[in-house]
Amino acid sequence: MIELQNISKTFSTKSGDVRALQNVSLQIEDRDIFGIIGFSGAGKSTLVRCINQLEKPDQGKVLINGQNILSLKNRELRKARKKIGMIFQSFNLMPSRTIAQNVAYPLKGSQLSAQEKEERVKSMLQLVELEDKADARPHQLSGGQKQRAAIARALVSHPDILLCDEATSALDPITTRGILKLLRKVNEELGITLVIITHQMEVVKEICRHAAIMENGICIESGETFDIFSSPKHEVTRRFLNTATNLQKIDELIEENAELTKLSDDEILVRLTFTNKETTQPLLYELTKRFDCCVNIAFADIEYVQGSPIGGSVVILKGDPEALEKSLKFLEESSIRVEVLSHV
Amino acid sequence: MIELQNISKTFSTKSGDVRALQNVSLQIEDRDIFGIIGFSGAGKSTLVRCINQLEKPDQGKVLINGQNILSLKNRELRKARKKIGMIFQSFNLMPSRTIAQNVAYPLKGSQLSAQEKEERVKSMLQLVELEDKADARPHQLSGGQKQRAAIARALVSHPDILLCDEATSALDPITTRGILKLLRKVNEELGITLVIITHQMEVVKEICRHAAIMENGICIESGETFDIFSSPKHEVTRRFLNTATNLQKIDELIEENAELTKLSDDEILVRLTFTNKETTQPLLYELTKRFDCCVNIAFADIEYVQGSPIGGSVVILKGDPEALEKSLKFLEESSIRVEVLSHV
Amino acid sequence: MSEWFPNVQGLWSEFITAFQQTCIMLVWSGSISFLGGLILGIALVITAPKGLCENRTVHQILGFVVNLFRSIPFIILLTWVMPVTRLIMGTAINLEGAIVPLIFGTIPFFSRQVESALSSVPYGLIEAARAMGDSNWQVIFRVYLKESIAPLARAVTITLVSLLGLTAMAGAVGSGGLGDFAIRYGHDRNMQDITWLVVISIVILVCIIEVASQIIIRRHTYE
Amino acid sequence: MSEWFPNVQGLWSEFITAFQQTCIMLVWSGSISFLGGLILGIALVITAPKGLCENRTVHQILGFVVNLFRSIPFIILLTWVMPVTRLIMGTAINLEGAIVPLIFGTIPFFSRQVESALSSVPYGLIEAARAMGDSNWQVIFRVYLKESIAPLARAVTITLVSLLGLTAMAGAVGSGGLGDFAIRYGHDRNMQDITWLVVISIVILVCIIEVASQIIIRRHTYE
Amino acid sequence: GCSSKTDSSQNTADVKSDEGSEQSTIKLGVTGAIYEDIWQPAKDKLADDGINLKFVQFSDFSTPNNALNSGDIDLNAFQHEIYLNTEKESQGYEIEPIGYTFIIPLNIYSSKYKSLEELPENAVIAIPDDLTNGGRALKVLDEAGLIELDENADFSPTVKDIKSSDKNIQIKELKANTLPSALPDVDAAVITGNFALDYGLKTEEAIYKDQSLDQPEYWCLIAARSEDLKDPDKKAAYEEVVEAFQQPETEDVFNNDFGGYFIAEGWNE
Ligand SMILES: Nc1ncnc2c1ncn2[C@@H]1O[C@H](COP(=O)(O)OP(=O)(O)OP(=O)(O)O)[C@@H](O)[C@H]1O
Ligand SMILES: Nc1ncnc2c1ncn2[C@@H]1O[C@H](COP(=O)(O)OP(=O)(O)OP(=O)(O)O)[C@@H](O)[C@H]1O
Ligand SMILES: [Mg+2]
Ligand SMILES: [Mg+2]
Repeated sequence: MIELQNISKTFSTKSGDVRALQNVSLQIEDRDIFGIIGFSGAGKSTLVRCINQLEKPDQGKVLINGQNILSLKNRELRKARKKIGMIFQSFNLMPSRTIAQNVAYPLKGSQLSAQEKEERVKSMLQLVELEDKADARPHQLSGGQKQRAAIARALVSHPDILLCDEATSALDPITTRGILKLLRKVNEELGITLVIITHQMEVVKEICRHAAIMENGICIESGETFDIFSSPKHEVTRRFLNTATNLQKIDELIEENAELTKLSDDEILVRLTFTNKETTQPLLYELTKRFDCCVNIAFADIEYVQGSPIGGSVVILKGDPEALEKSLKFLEESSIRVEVLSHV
Repeated sequence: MIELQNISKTFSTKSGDVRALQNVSLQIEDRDIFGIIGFSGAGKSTLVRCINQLEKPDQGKVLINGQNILSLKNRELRKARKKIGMIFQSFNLMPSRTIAQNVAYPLKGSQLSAQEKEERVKSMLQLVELEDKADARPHQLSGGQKQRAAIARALVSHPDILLCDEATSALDPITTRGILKLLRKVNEELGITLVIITHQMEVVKEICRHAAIMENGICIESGETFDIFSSPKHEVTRRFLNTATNLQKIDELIEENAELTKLSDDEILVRLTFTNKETTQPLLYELTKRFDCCVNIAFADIEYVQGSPIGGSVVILKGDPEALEKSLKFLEESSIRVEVLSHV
Repeated sequence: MSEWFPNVQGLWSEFITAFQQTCIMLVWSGSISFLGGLILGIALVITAPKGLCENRTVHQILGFVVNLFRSIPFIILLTWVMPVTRLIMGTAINLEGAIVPLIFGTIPFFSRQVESALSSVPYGLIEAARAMGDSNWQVIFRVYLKESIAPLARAVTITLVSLLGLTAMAGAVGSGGLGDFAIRYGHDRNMQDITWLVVISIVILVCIIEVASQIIIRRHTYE
Repeated sequence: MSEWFPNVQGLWSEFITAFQQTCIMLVWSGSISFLGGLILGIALVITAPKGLCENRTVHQILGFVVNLFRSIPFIILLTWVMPVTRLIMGTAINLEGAIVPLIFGTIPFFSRQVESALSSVPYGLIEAARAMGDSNWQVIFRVYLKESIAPLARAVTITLVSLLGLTAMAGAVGSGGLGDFAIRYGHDRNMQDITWLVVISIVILVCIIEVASQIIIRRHTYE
Repeated sequence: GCSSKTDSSQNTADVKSDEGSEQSTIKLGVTGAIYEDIWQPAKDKLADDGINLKFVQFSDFSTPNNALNSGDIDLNAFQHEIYLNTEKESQGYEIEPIGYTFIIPLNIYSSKYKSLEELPENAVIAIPDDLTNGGRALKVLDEAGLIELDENADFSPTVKDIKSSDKNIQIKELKANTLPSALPDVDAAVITGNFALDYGLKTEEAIYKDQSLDQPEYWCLIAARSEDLKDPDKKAAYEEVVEAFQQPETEDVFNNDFGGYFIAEGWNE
């Protein structure tokens, strides 16, 4: 278990102090996949760098399996670090080594035989689809290839903890999927704890069990991913999640007074959002069936996560005033969040 | 207009030649926003670097407004380059300069007065929300802040063409939205042609009017974004687009034999995808109304683009065999692609 | 004082003169060599393979000339450049006479140091500047030089200290200076106190140079 | 031949001896100084502010010692280290006697060059290595040294050429060598052909060193 | 005229020659701090006569002649005739001697042995490596019976001219000013008097004393440009310099300060 307790970190610069972290506390369970999201400059990288002591916090404790890593001797710290893999935001591959050598880097001093090492490296390169670049140097790689090499390097030594600082930002979505699958696999099979900084909400949705949201050096919210996604507590969190669906697009369209939002007299525009795990009834069917209300979907983003729908839709309801009223009432009772966006 | 004609580029390395570009031809209209997507290592960066001659193609022509940029004298090339802004995948900010000085860099030698320059820089920094980092040096910035500084630097001189190599990959989604808005604004107001390499399908959907898809150094498809999104011709394109919706997730769930896909006798699982611009009828309503078929949405990703729905949904249809049959027939006639994924 | 430094009192004014001579040599030949070496170093870098104005022939010729001048033992160089010195300075001896050979001895050295310093500038920055339409001159001034201030400061320090070493040999043409003073009195006449005095004052000079360069380096190191 | 080089024939065997002596001095004092300078340079870098084993006191002491030795004019250094030389080599003259002062003269110079070369390694790489659990020793060998091969090759070249210059002065203790040969015959006796012969052979030596280093640099430049 | 005799004439260092006909500067090239001491009486005397004698220190033997020939200096005083002739011959200098100064004995010293006889077989003897003193040192060794030089050798013999040596003497050439420091490393060394003096080697300690002090070829001399000597004014001034040097006060300096290591020779010629 990784426990961050009241971590603070301030950078002094000529133009004043930058309070990068302010009293951040987090708990990351063993074998968890923990996502950290937040605005650019919120302090995510700094936080993660505190875990392996690349950044010395001004205040607070970092406990890994109950051991305060800040009070470790050099030697013990090195040992601890060998069990913590890291994928850097800027890759930090060694320019003088080939990709294979870069990936083999952390294996130095391990118990493995030369042949085992070679095989391990080879299989890692295969996993990130870089076999053909084994003998290339980092400067000969594209951005995404560099990132994949960095991923391979971080995984090759089978660490207990893997810190990923935007590990898929330079990858195309298909490769990203592959990498995420790989990460989930190492998490499940090798029991590696993953701490993932990401800007991609898909990534969080896809693999993170827990997540934390940061803003201005403060951790404003953390908890189970599903809870955060279904019922965000904080305004910033909500804004982040909104970017992951297209349900907010309607606001823009309304603002722009787009064709779609020009409703006739008997229509209303409604945004429906699922808020808890239980909703599985075919709601729209009921509306039509019960109240003879015509439902036209303008935007929808619905997904089943662990058997429950998440997301929602923006629909145009059409019918006589009474039917509309009843429909809205019915929806509200079904523990669905209903927002009437416009009616004439 | 930017015309790339039969561009080829091969890198010779110790472990063999890397054919980064093979006979790529593209046309990018003035004032267009042109997206380039593709696998990591497909040659996107190399292609874009050919436009401003950072990479000399082995073969082919690069015409900008009819002028072959490959045959320009040094002096003219410099002049041409001053009109082409570029955001690098690795930012390339000058470490010795403050952020304000970095942003002011391209203004050297311009006609502007010192005060005008200062104002221009200030307003650019405001646009990318880095006013408070004006006096910081690049190494004091977070990844996303560096990227925003690079964006400000590329825009400050009001170029005619802006080449963006993954210009928003290090940004959180909210900031990304802001930047995309900014890019669209400069495109509309200043008439800047944008060439955008991106891995984020949202970005393409959001602002690109045209797009090209690359694979292994070949441009496998290009055209209007809507056309590509609604009816991808190439298998790779389809796979890319699929990543942008959740409609493909059902395949995985079926494979995993998830709860959701365990259907009762009177249910079928169907994927519906919109294929052309005309479909605006409230289809699901019709199904319920006409055939008394109960529709439950498992996944949905529907969006209105230029007044037409794009995307689709995965639904569970429930009803007696006849109703189901009629429903499917009705859907097929509505120029919707219908895939029956499973029935008992 | 006079017990530990028996000879210093009698030679104090000569010591002061020697100190001034060293300073004059350092300042003059230092600053001229700085310019010359910078130009030559830049020329070496930009004509190198993959450089801004790649030119194999020019690069090799420049490299050879630098090597040639570095290959001539300084004592011999001193005599060889005498005609040139006379042409430029009117005389080949004294302080004036020493400055020209010192420059000839220092420029090739410094140009190699500059070459080394400029080579540490990441290629991406050069590319960025070129993409922004910078001319070669602008790339040199706005990127190469600006981004390598720290290594250049190191290069200048190393070169100045080496130049200080050369001035000791320039005594051959009657330039005077601390090194020559130390050799003439401290070494040849076995006045250990004089040697120490000189070494201490050179150490102080060197430390001043070093501290100044450290300040510059610290200011211009960004990571 | 004998028209252009009237004195060469008579002195050929001495020239050969001188050449061998130079090579011996270069190899011995070069390789020992390489080791010593490398160690000292590494020590300077890792004890520097923000270094691996930041230690202000040690850093300043080392820096001072380096400056001190760089401040002593070589001719004086030659005599000063004689007791040490005798202790180590048994004699303070001849080739054996020259090697110790040459080392004392070269190590401080090279260590500054090494300091400069290692400082060009990006900080991110050091961080990456530390994050992977490398010990300080491993960081030194696997990152600092490995990633600065190109600038180190430059440093070695500059140092070897400077060492070549020092060997000319080491003639004072009877070490022989090309530089001394040139000074004694070419310069003192005005046998211009000898001077040329020596300069040409030194140029060839320098060019060989230079070419070798260029090859290493090209192999180890990645961008 | 008279007024210049007050303050400025006292200050001998920086007086420029164009300050009236009575005040002129003569630049004298020398090689070593010691010269300033032995020339001090002459300098004082010349100052009284309105001549400012300015020393230019060279640390190398070939530059003073070059500088003299090209007019950078007016006189030099550091060499003996043999060296001057060699230089004139090889470089085509047009300079000539105008008076003698002194001779410094080259004695043989040893830190290991008390006499020449004790020198072992294969003994290593160090001599100065410069032309001026090296050849003379060999002659001293010849004279001492340690080696035998070829009779046909130049006046300035080199190691190559050694025909034979009793004890198979090995000659080691070192820079003259490092000889005293290197004495422990060799069996014996021929050391120039001035260095011997400063490194505390007394004449009495020498295991062999230079006997050839009467050979004019080895007397140090003052040299001037031949062309200058055609100018009567200059010639007169230079002769005044020679005269000023060859005075008893200079000899006092030789004897009092330099313990007999400098011997006045040829002053009457
Ligand atoms: N070395 C430094 N000196 C000064 N300020 C710094 C330094 N490193 C980071 N900062 C500041 O600390 C804050 C947090 O930086 P951090 O890199 O942790 O952000 P982040 O959340 O990772 O952002 P991004 O998503 O853009 O990578 C930023 O405002 C940044 O400018
Ligand atoms: N300097 C180089 N030397 C050798 N090969 C290179 C070089 N630069 C690029 N390549 C190769 O060319 C191919 C295309 O690279 P490019 O950078 O254009 O890819 P990309 O499409 O931008 O990828 P990414 O999305 O990962 O940035 C890659 O396989 C890469 O390894
Ligand atoms: Mg970050
Ligand atoms: Mg790329």
